[in-house]
Amino acid sequence: MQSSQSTIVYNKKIADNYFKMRLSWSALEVRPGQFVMLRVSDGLDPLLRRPFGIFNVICAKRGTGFSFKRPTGVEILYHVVGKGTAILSSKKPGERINVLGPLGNGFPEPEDARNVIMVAGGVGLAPMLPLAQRLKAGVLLFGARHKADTKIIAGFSGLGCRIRFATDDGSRGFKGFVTGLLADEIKPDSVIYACGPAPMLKAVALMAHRAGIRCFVSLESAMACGIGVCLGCAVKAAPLQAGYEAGVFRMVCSDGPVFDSMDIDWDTL
Amino acid sequence: MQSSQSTIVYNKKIADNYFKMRLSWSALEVRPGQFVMLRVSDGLDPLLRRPFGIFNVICAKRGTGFSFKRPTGVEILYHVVGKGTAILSSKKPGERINVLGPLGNGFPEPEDARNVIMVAGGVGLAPMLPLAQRLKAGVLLFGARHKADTKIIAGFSGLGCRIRFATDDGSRGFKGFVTGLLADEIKPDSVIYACGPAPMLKAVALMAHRAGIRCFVSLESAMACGIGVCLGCAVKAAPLQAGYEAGVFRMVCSDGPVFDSMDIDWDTL
Amino acid sequence: MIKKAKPKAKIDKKAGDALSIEIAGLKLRNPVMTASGTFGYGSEFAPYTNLEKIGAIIVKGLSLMARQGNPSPRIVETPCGMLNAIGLQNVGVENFIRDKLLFLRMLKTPVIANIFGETVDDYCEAAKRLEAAGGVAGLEINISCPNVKKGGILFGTDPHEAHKVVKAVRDAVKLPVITKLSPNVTDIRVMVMAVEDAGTDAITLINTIPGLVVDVERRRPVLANVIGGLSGPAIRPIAVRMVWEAKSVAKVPLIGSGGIISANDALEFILAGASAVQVGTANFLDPDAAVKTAAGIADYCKRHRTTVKALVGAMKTGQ
Amino acid sequence: MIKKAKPKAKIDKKAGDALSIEIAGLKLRNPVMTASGTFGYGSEFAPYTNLEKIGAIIVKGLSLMARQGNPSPRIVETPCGMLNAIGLQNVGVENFIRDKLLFLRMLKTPVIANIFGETVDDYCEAAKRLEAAGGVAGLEINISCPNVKKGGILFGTDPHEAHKVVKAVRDAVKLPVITKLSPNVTDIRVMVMAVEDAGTDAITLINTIPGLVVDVERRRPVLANVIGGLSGPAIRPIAVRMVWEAKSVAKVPLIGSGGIISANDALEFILAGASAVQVGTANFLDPDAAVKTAAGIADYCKRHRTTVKALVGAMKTGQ
Ligand SMILES: Cc1cc2nc3c(=O)[nH]c(=O)nc-3n(C[C@H](O)[C@H](O)[C@H](O)COP(=O)(O)OP(=O)(O)OC[C@H]3O[C@@H](n4cnc5c(N)ncnc54)[C@H](O)[C@@H]3O)c2cc1C
Ligand SMILES: Cc1cc2nc3c(=O)[nH]c(=O)nc-3n(C[C@H](O)[C@H](O)[C@H](O)COP(=O)(O)OP(=O)(O)OC[C@H]3O[C@@H](n4cnc5c(N)ncnc54)[C@H](O)[C@@H]3O)c2cc1C
Ligand SMILES: Cc1cc2nc3c(=O)[nH]c(=O)nc-3n(C[C@H](O)[C@H](O)[C@H](O)COP(=O)(O)O)c2cc1C
Ligand SMILES: Cc1cc2nc3c(=O)[nH]c(=O)nc-3n(C[C@H](O)[C@H](O)[C@H](O)COP(=O)(O)O)c2cc1C
Ligand code: FES
Ligand code: FES
Repeated sequence: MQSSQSTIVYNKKIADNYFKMRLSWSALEVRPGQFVMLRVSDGLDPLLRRPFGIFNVICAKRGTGFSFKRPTGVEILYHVVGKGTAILSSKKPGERINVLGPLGNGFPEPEDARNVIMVAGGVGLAPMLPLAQRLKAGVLLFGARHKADTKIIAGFSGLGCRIRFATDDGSRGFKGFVTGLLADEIKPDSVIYACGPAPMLKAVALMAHRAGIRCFVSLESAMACGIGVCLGCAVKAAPLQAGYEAGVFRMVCSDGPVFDSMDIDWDTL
Repeated sequence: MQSSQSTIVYNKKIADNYFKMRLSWSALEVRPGQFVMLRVSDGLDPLLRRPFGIFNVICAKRGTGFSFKRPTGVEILYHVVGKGTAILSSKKPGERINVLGPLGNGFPEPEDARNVIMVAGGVGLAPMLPLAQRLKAGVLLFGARHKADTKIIAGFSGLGCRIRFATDDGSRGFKGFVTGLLADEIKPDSVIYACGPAPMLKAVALMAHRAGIRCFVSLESAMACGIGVCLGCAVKAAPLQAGYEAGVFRMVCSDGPVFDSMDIDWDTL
Repeated sequence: MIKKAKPKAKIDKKAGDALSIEIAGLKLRNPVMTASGTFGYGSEFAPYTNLEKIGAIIVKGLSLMARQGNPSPRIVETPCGMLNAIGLQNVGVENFIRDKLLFLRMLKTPVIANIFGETVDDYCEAAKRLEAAGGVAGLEINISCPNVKKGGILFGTDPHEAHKVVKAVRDAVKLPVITKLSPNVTDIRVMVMAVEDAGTDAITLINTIPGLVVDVERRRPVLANVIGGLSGPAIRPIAVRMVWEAKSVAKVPLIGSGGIISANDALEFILAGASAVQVGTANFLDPDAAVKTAAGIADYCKRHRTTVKALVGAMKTGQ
Repeated sequence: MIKKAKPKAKIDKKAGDALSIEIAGLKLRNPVMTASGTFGYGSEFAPYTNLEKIGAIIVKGLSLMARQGNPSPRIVETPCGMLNAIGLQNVGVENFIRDKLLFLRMLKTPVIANIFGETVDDYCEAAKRLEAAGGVAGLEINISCPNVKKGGILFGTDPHEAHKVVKAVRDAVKLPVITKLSPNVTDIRVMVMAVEDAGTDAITLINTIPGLVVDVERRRPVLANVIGGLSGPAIRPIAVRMVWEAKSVAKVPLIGSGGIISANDALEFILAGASAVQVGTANFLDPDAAVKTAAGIADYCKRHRTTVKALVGAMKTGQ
């Protein structure tokens, strides 16, 4: 947990509007599902840091257990959607970027990795890689707009988890939403880990609820500080669950970004 | 006179904090002493364009006469003093920059080039190169802080004008202000063309006045528009001279940047 | 006006009528005007943009007599903005009519004269002479310039003073009268109601916000005038908020001004309640900014199958 | 306070006394405070900065009862700034005393509690409980938060309301009382005189400026609360100007706030008349911003052989 100047090792385009950036970076420990906040420009416009999930952790020795120890580098997978990510995509190796993190709670460790169903939509794939690397089992259901976007899956192969695709136009795998794949994967003791657009997470949470299985979602929200002080990234908690007070706001950056789907008031998302 | 996207051909460091940038650029005609305004960043910070004298004009054929016709490129010589010039110095060949210009009046053509004394202080050297290229005669008195800064003179050699140096520390040429060289150059029919810091111009103007010779100075001022509409770059005109009304403000960008030294109210600079 | 309106009407047909809007009896081909003091007297921009594609040109603020303005430095850059303390330098109404109006009359684009004074009579006299000269489609009364110590600021922050000057000008001329308000008040709605009651045909908001930049090394203000008016993208959220507040009470059309750089920015003002907008500081970054902004609004209207008229105040609040 | 002041004094000796300044009876090792709502309850920044090198820590605004705040979205970025409409979410005075104060008491850095309420009694009750708890060096009364529809805004824009609440709190406690003003007024000097007359020991200015950002595609405000408070470098020239205006009438020390990112920015406020400054939004860009700002001021003082005390209001105007 620190704010430090990092150096860009590479910044590659890996699909239309999708980039992968590696930064030299040191930290004590990183858990799958945590994120960093990058200062995309030293200038004052854009002013705020931008949050990005930790896509890959570079460690001297792979290590064991659920978390990654003493990384020497970090990778992010990002989608160019606006001003900040556009500036990021123009950065060259050797340039310096300030990194704040690792931040957030990350995914809880499952009892049995084989029961895990990972559900990712678009760039929501990012936090799933460290998770898959740790689990070395389970299934990943990945939804994208079309075939071209599924290129970003490279890196998941050979990790020991099955991968199934869903694309809006059916250009790769199932034609339709990724939730269309979820139904026949759910077993009584399945556990879902999901990251993607809010509507997708909502649908996944509902299916998990109906099936009576646990579901953890990684949420997004506009952020200013990333460390729980500006109170800008609030999401409303569901009526009393897991000890949360009803209607109270939770902070995506410090209470999350990963939440038990039962703890979220989905009507407000 | 236009606003156009140009491409950086090169952007070289030629001395400590001094850079030379070449841009692909087309215009109808450029007079020595004119300038351009560059948008150093597409973002909103820094917001305003930055003015830079035209240091060199790339023309298919050198042509004759006092002005340069149909250039295909332009060079600027800039000193890194703040945010905008720092951003400029980080630009790479191939990057695009918006150029507004050529702007301003430029230097008037002298009756006899051999009578011309060019006086430049620091980066005030920039507008003197096109002038020297056109005059192919006269003398250039160049003042700088120390020897290292005089490297930016490269490009003036072989143009047919004598060059004399003055440095604050005497590390090259005369030790002291460039005005120290001026006294023994002034002849009854000399004409001075000067560009540099305001205090230098003030001193030069005073000497010219005492000697009863004409002196043209290229002034600087903070600018927003560069085309005479924001009225931000005002300098006060001297009591009635050359048909100017006393005390009226002149605009450096559109009435200048070159003024007859007699037309300026030097007490306000 | 009628004589002018006809050819414009034709252009509207061609461009499709999605952009045209009528304000204070002025038929505009599109809702993008150029803000006073940032577009000179129009002719300066002829080499850089197509003046016939601008909704309306508002010229540099004019006073009865020529003014020399403030000493330098007059401008300084700020984060995403700039301060100016020009001191309302201008050639004066008579010189404007003699030297500048000829060129402007040749344009089909309506020309609006921005006027100011230090007394109510100054305002009225300037207004009358401009109307008499002909070729001016409307007047914008600047009661809000924060740069000049005397005059301006008082009219702009006191509802009674504002009412007085606007009513006097309204009674003195037949031309459409637009009142430009100062943001430097506790409640903009009070000012809106005051100038409406005085008979203004439209309201422009906002003018610049008073600001100060200190040269820390010299321990002096950067501007010779100490205080300057803040403009540019930095003030846009404040300006959009004030248009929205004004809209809640305004009966006359509003014209939004403050930090507009792009069509998206202009649409923020329109959705918040402005019938037209003004591009100011952006003209310095790109002399073609106003035309590009209008083109961007046209794209938006096409994409959303709508018109500017339909978008005015169309922002929905509440769940 | 005495107990606290001693060790600080030592630190001042070491760092050289150039930076130390006393405000409202509070001895500060340097003039750089952290602005309320941008520094949490202090502990969140412990991993990122040295809390002992900050002049004073002002905690998130506290109300008598815990508040849930506004729905999301609560923040949006603007050119060189941001809007926030947090709705003053906070744990409430009691939870603050129970859960947060323990950590803060261990610091040598003075802790200032920022308080607000919807009635004068709310303010007073909160103030009394915080004083009784001990470990709080002073109070900052927020009469200026523009985010909450009820409360706040009224106190901050009406001199009589402001006078009422400040006087009541002043009479209710012995702790130093700082009043934080809203910029959303026609003449800040009127507010300064009002709260001074009510007995405030110091004045912070400015709080955020109300702003609005429209999501043009969705034709809705970006913020659920529609309006938010503008902060960041965009507002700095406005804030510095208001400090300068306030200085012309103020007898008590002023604390400058608004867009401070660097030592240079802080020095602008000090030269314009502020005895101390607050770093707010900058904490989000760099959690070490306050300490870096203080260090930069130290460099300036060394370079210019001067002290912060000597720089307060040292800006020269006129030729
Ligand atoms: C915890 C967390 C983890 C994230 N991880 C990743 C990641 O691994 N890869 C990735 O590409 N993106 C990720 N995002 C989203 C990413 O932060 C935004 O896309 C980015 O901040 C947009 O910045 P911009 O300047 O390019 O876009 P802006 O110009 O700021 O906005 C452009 C568009 O993006 C939307 N947007 C802006 N900020 C956010 C945000 N925080 N969340 C969602 N939409 C936003 C805006 O509403 C607008 O529509 C994450 C967000 C959060 C909160
Ligand atoms: C007509 C004209 C021609 C010029 N030609 C050249 C040239 O050929 N080469 C060159 O290096 N510079 C030239 N300048 C100066 C150049 O424009 C400024 O140095 C530049 O704008 C500084 O930008 P910045 O963002 O780096 O500095 P800023 O961060 O804006 O300011 C840094 C420092 O530079 C000073 N400064 C800012 N703007 C100006 C300005 N317009 N004039 C003088 N000082 C300024 C500021 O007061 C401050 O002290 C010219 C200026 C004018 C008006
Ligand atoms: C250099 C400059 C000069 C200005 N002169 C005038 C003026 O003479 N009269 C007036 O009413 N407004 C004047 N303004 C204010 C603008 O018309 C506009 O209302 C303000 O700048 C906000 O818009 P912007 O942020 O798009 O620039 C001036 C603004 C600038 C930057
Ligand atoms: C996210 C956020 C929350 C804030 N909360 C409070 C608050 O609770 N009480 C208060 O008096 N000011 C609050 N403020 C205002 C700041 O304390 C500060 O006065 C303002 O942001 C201007 O300073 P800046 O530009 O340095 O941020 C808040 C500001 C921000 C950005
Ligand atoms: S981003 Fe500031 S609290 Fe979450
Ligand atoms: S820079 Fe605008 S008038 Fe000269």
